[in-house]
Amino acid sequence: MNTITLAVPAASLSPIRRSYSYMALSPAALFLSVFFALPMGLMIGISFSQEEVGGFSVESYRRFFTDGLSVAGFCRTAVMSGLVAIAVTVLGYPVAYFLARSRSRWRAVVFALALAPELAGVVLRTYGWLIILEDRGFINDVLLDLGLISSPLPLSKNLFAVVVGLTHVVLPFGILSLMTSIQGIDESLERAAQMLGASRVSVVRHVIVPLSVPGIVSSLLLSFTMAASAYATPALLGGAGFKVLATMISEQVLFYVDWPFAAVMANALLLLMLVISFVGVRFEALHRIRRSGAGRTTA
Amino acid sequence: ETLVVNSYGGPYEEIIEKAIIAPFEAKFGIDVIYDPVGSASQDYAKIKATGGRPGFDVVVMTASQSLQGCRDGVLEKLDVATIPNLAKLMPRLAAAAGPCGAVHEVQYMSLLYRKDKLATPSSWSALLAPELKGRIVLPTFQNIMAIYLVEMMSVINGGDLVDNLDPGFKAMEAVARQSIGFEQSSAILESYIKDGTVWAMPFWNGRAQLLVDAGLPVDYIRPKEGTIPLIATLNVPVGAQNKQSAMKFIDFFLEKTSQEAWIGGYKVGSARTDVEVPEAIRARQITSEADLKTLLLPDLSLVAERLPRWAEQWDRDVVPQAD
Amino acid sequence: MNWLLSVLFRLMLAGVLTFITLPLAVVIAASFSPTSAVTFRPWEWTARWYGDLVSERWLLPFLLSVKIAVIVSIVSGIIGVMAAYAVVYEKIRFSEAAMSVLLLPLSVPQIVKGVAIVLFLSLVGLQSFLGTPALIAAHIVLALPFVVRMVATSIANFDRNLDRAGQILGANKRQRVQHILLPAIRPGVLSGMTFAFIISFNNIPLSVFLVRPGDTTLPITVINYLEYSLDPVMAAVNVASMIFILAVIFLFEKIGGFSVKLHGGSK
Amino acid sequence: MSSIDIELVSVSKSFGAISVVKDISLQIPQGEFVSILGPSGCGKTTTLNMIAGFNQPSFGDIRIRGRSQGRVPPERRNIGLVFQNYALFPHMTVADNVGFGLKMKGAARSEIESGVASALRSVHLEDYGARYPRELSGGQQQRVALARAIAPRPSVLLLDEPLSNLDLKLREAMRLELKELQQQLGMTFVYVTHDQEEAMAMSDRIVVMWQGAIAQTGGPASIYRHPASSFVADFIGKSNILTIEGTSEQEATLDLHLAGSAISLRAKRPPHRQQAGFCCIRPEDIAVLNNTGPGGGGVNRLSGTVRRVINLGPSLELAVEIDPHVVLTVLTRSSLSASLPVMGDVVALSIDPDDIQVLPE
Amino acid sequence: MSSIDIELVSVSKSFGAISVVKDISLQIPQGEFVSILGPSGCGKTTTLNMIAGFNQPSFGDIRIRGRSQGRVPPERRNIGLVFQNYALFPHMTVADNVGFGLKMKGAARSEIESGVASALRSVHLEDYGARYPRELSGGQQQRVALARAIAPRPSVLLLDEPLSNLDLKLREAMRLELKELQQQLGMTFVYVTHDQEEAMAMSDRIVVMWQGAIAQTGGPASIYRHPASSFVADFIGKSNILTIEGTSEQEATLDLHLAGSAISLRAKRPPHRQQAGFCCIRPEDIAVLNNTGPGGGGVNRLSGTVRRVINLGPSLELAVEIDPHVVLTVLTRSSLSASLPVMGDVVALSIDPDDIQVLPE
Ligand SMILES: Nc1ncnc2c1ncn2[C@@H]1O[C@H](COP(=O)(O)OP(=O)(O)OP(=O)(O)O)[C@@H](O)[C@H]1O
Ligand SMILES: Nc1ncnc2c1ncn2[C@@H]1O[C@H](COP(=O)(O)OP(=O)(O)OP(=O)(O)O)[C@@H](O)[C@H]1O
Ligand SMILES: [Mg+2]
Ligand SMILES: [Mg+2]
Repeated sequence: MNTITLAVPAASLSPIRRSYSYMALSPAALFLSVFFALPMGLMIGISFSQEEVGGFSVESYRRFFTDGLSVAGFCRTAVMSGLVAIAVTVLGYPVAYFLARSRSRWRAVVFALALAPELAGVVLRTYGWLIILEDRGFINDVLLDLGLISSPLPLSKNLFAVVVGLTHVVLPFGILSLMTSIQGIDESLERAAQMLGASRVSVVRHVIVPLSVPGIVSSLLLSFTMAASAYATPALLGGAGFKVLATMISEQVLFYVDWPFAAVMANALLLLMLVISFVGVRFEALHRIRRSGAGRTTA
Repeated sequence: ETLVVNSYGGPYEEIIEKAIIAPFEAKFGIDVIYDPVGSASQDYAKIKATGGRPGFDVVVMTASQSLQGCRDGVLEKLDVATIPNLAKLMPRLAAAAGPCGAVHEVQYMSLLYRKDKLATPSSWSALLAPELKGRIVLPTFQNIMAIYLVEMMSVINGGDLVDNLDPGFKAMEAVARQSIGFEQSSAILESYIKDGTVWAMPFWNGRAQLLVDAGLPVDYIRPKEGTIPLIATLNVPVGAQNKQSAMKFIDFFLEKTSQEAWIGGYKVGSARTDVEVPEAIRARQITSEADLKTLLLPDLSLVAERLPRWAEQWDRDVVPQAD
Repeated sequence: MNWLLSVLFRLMLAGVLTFITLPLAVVIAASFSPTSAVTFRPWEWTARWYGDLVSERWLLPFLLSVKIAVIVSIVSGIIGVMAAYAVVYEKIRFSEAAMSVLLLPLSVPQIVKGVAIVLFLSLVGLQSFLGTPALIAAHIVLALPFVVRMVATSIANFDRNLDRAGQILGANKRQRVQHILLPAIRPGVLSGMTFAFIISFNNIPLSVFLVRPGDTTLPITVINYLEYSLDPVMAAVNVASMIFILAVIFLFEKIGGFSVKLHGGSK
Repeated sequence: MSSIDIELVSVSKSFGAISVVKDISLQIPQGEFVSILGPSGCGKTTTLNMIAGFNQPSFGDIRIRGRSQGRVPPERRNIGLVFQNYALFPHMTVADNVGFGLKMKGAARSEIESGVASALRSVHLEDYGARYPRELSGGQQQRVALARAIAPRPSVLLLDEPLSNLDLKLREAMRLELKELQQQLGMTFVYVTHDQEEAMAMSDRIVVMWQGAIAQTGGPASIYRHPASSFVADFIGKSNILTIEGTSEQEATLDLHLAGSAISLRAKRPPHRQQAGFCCIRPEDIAVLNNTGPGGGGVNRLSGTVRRVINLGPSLELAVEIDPHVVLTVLTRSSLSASLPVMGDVVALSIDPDDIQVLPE
Repeated sequence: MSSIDIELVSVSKSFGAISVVKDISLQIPQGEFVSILGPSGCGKTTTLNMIAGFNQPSFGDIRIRGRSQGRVPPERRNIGLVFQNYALFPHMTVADNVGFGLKMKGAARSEIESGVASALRSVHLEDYGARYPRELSGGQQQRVALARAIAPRPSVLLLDEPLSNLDLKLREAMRLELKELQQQLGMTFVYVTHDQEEAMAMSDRIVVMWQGAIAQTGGPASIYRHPASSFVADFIGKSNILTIEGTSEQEATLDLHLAGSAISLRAKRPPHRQQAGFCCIRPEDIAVLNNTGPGGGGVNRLSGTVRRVINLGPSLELAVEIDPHVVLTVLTRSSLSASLPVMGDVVALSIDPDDIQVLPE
């Protein structure tokens, strides 16, 4: 009773509380194991088989690294997804900001508009873009009619078209994660910055953006991963000359029926994303630690 | 009793309901559930992934999948004992589909053209005509039509169907230079010719006929060098739940009267030589041994095996030619 | 200078919104197209394609899609919130790695996921699970990363002082989560659930492998139709279902779902 | 000193149906130190927010340096503001917080550094530049907020209870610093505080607000000594407000009859001729006589029983019951030397007639 | 009153390398009203947080009702806390905020309602139950925070500067309310404040903290009148701290020689026999004599020039220069009647020897 006990450090405070939090994680973990991890494990297993021969083989991996096309597709995927992630975040930010801060009656309308594209199927939307971007499409028609150009601009069947199409597909997701994050920022901080002479642009740059890093990371991660695994849009808008991993994978699955090779490409994609998302999450966590100091929270 | 039949949607669905399914149900008292989900290759992927138990009993695919499925052991081998009508099929066509597929329909790759813009062509070489510069569209390699076109070009230019395709690829480079690009979906391909952006392209004749019937200013030919058929098959996954009924259904589909109804409705060819169809249809479809002679039948298992290599060649040599 | 900025901002906003709506406008215009080709000729129109929609062929898949999407958004909402809570709020060990893993399902092309799930279920003899139950499960896996990510963002913004206030007022962990954390992160949860709904409702690539014959979802019905005919009925189907869901979301937003009323509270 | 820096012209503000500021007019000349005093919730912060531009008045106009500010956004009004709730940037260090204004002005690095150092020095936090706001105590955060506002040296500075979380010692030091800064740079200060001593000590002029309106404006001494209403008398400092039932006029004085009791007090005759309603006596103006013996002329001599004693440190606060209806609060020196009154003591009090302030009804 | 409610045993706390609380030991009996006073950043909030359980001490032990609290989470310590930064739930109305604690206890609806109503009444916000915190002024928010903490009537209540944003009038009213509540319910209060008057007026005992350690503990009067160190003397109330260079002892008195000047002061001889280092004279203990004529016996008579006059309302604060090295702060009554000293006046001062407190070095 009279001995002075050394205080227990908070981290190891209560094992019971910890086990609660693992319990909270378990339904998701279970779901993901059964419907994602195990099936994907199977795919990884398949990637090391060679159907004709059976047994263990790294032939598909050898092919991936040597055929030239696969690695090119991999790089194309990374570049395309990176561009989409940036485009989505940059274009989405003003809309998200408006949605998070505006009290105008247009807010609900803008909100609905921002979500609207998600509600129309991807395929149909992509046709919409085709009609707009094609050589004989809406934009080229108008420009040709106005005499501004003499031959159609190459707007479709290339990286540009795919990035446009995917940006359109992913934008609402970016907007929503940015909006959620911006809403969490205390408005009086903006006011404080304004009082110190910061223009709107500076307020955004020095206050809103740094404080919405979780949202920005979310937006970049979601956009990157969605873009990289998207199939329909690159297939329709990219044309025969622009193949990314996702389209190549589905060709392997459906057309060539070479599943080991498809699995290898899928694994490559998975690895890319794992690295990217770990970097993103890690960056965000570092940022949070820096922001919140050594753990004490006031004001 | 029920039977689940997987096939295609769209007009196909309407016609098969009327021409085949309704009479079948009436005759056998079996309820047919029609499942229009998936393309042939998606269906095959599903069959393969489920180890032959995809949930449907009969599926419409093509000879390529039939061969593959047999090899992979996920499709039931069909047997004249349970499907007597198999014996009535043209042997060469039946053989092309292997033991697991029942050929219920034959189409061929035709040359579709705008008859208001072009004089009737007669050869595949017409695709190289100067007036067609920028007026043709080509299928992507994931549309089997692409490799068939290469093979035809190869045959015309001194190569052959599977062993030496280099002349074909060479010729395709020139064709690609004429084209405005590549499309995978038949629906999009046909939209180009509908609105007059392109004047000619290779196209399955069944769908080409539908366009003609729709009154568009288009027509199609079976070029003088011959062409390669699209052999559609009925298959039964090994794990099908209602195999009995499935066999009955296939036999019924291959029945003379059924084949006549189907040919008349969907405007395609048949592997039966004894069908009686209107002259207008007979003139354009494959319905006889004589017609069969105009068809070239590459070994589909060899094609499947070499496809990845050819794909690389196509991507390397042909695709960049279209700008 | 300043009005310039605000005009610029509005222009930007308008630009992005135009970008978002442009292809939709095309689709909408096409849905009124009098010809059976999907074209952009807004000056001629007809509503006849909408008439074609009122048939079992479209209604049944629509209802199934709605049913699945509702279940998916609720279930993934619940387990996603739980997971985000464990990872971000409780900061369990290896939480960063756990977070990355939770996001992983996003990164696999759906066709691979589809084949893999079917393969797996067949391998362990669960074919009977294929069809709607598997569809729901697979959609949940697909939607989970979105929910987790959105909720995680919200929790990162949560003011932990409020939690302390709850604690000192005698609220145990469950009560604090229920009365303080959840209301505070509601916008993020709703956003995540909305996306779960949409993702499920629009999914094609996964569903193709998992639907049970005779029980298809709307997008699958659409894509099958589309394979054969690119006619304005498609556009009409899309526009109609879009309007339906938009109405639901609009209602949600009006009721106060996504807007936070949380500012100026604590010092 | 002559040109008007800030002018409120009939400004009103409502939030929905709640009317929060009611028809306020005020002119603040350049270089003046104006304090706004008023009870919690009377509209002080709202008024500052309107001057700063965060709220638009529902009616009326706000002019800064003669220009109407209807469409001028806060960042272009060139005024500083210390927020009641600090609003420090959580993602910046203390130094970055304080340097933010200078940086926005495009100041050179060295200039920012020296500005930050001097601002931190004046709030006694020179060693805290590298910390994040979360690592500071409440009072330290408040001082950072203050340093941040003064670092860019705006010509007009609005301060919303900037010293409320500081201890007396520090508060006094900061008052001096602020006052010095203000005078050195000729800045205009609008200072919201709930601490009347602070307002008295620092301001050129005090504005007393009540329920959204201005109750009185004037110099510190005049507000204290000549409150315009019983509200102001009661609110500013401690005071005994007594209701008057009737008066009888003398030559230079006035006899006040207190309501509900037989007591009369003699007061100096007020200059104006309004009906007397109340009188106000400051607790420190009531003398406690050590012995009940004669002295002081006998005017306004009262005696009563001590009912409560509160030791405030420098002084004692007594509640002395004169009569069941009249309890006076009396402030008297506490001292080690004298014997202090305790509960139940009977004490004699005297009030100088000059110290009785007569107020209209 | 006898059982110990809260006990700190050699408690220390560091954040990383920064040591914030240093070896504090304290016992608080049940029903006591203890105030913690100390300069900004001295560790008051940190100490409360440790008692509440939000921070774990780096060393030492905290016991509540005799039980060590090492592993007890805050919600199970059964104590209340008013947060310095309010921490109101933004998504709940004022009524829901206030009722939260009762709801968590599983109180019946009617009980919650009446509890909320009475808590809101005691903070003078009875009409604000339906508002959201963001619709309140700073002071109103602070009062809601207070109401929220008292509504569940915890047996121990920690208050972290709960009245800092209120005006004097309201603060006084709240003090009475709090004190009454505390006494009625026999609650134990640990009250952090920077307002020494408040601490004096309310507390049974005052703990003065300095740089993380306890500088002095004692009753209000004793702390004010018998500071244990020059820090406490300086911090509590205003005071003149003068350095002593030498002393000469008399019978019952002590003559102090002030450093750097020729002045000596006579003081009462302190009971203890330590080396005198400083003396402390409260400004209000220095009398300003109206005329320089004789009177008061002549002990400790000084004369000097008025260098600064600050009118604090009830009193004037003068800085009187006795000698280039000795400037005394003097507090004198301000009154309407007397003529007030102005800058430059020469005044005579006298200090009662009993009022001079001698402090060790
Ligand atoms: N997380 C932290 N990291 C480092 N130092 C900290 C941290 N939290 C508090 N401190 C320091 O600890 C000291 C004590 O802080 P505390 O909040 O207890 O002060 P306080 O006495 O409540 O002051 P105030 O009256 O200003 O609120 C301060 O100097 C503060 O800067
Ligand atoms: N958004 C709002 N909606 C409704 N009423 C509001 C709103 N904001 C403030 N009020 C009310 O307006 C009144 C004035 O608020 P204000 O913040 O100006 O008070 P204040 O004088 O600064 O008080 P304090 O000294 O407590 O900070 C208060 O009664 C408050 O409840
Ligand atoms: Mg205020
Ligand atoms: Mg504190």
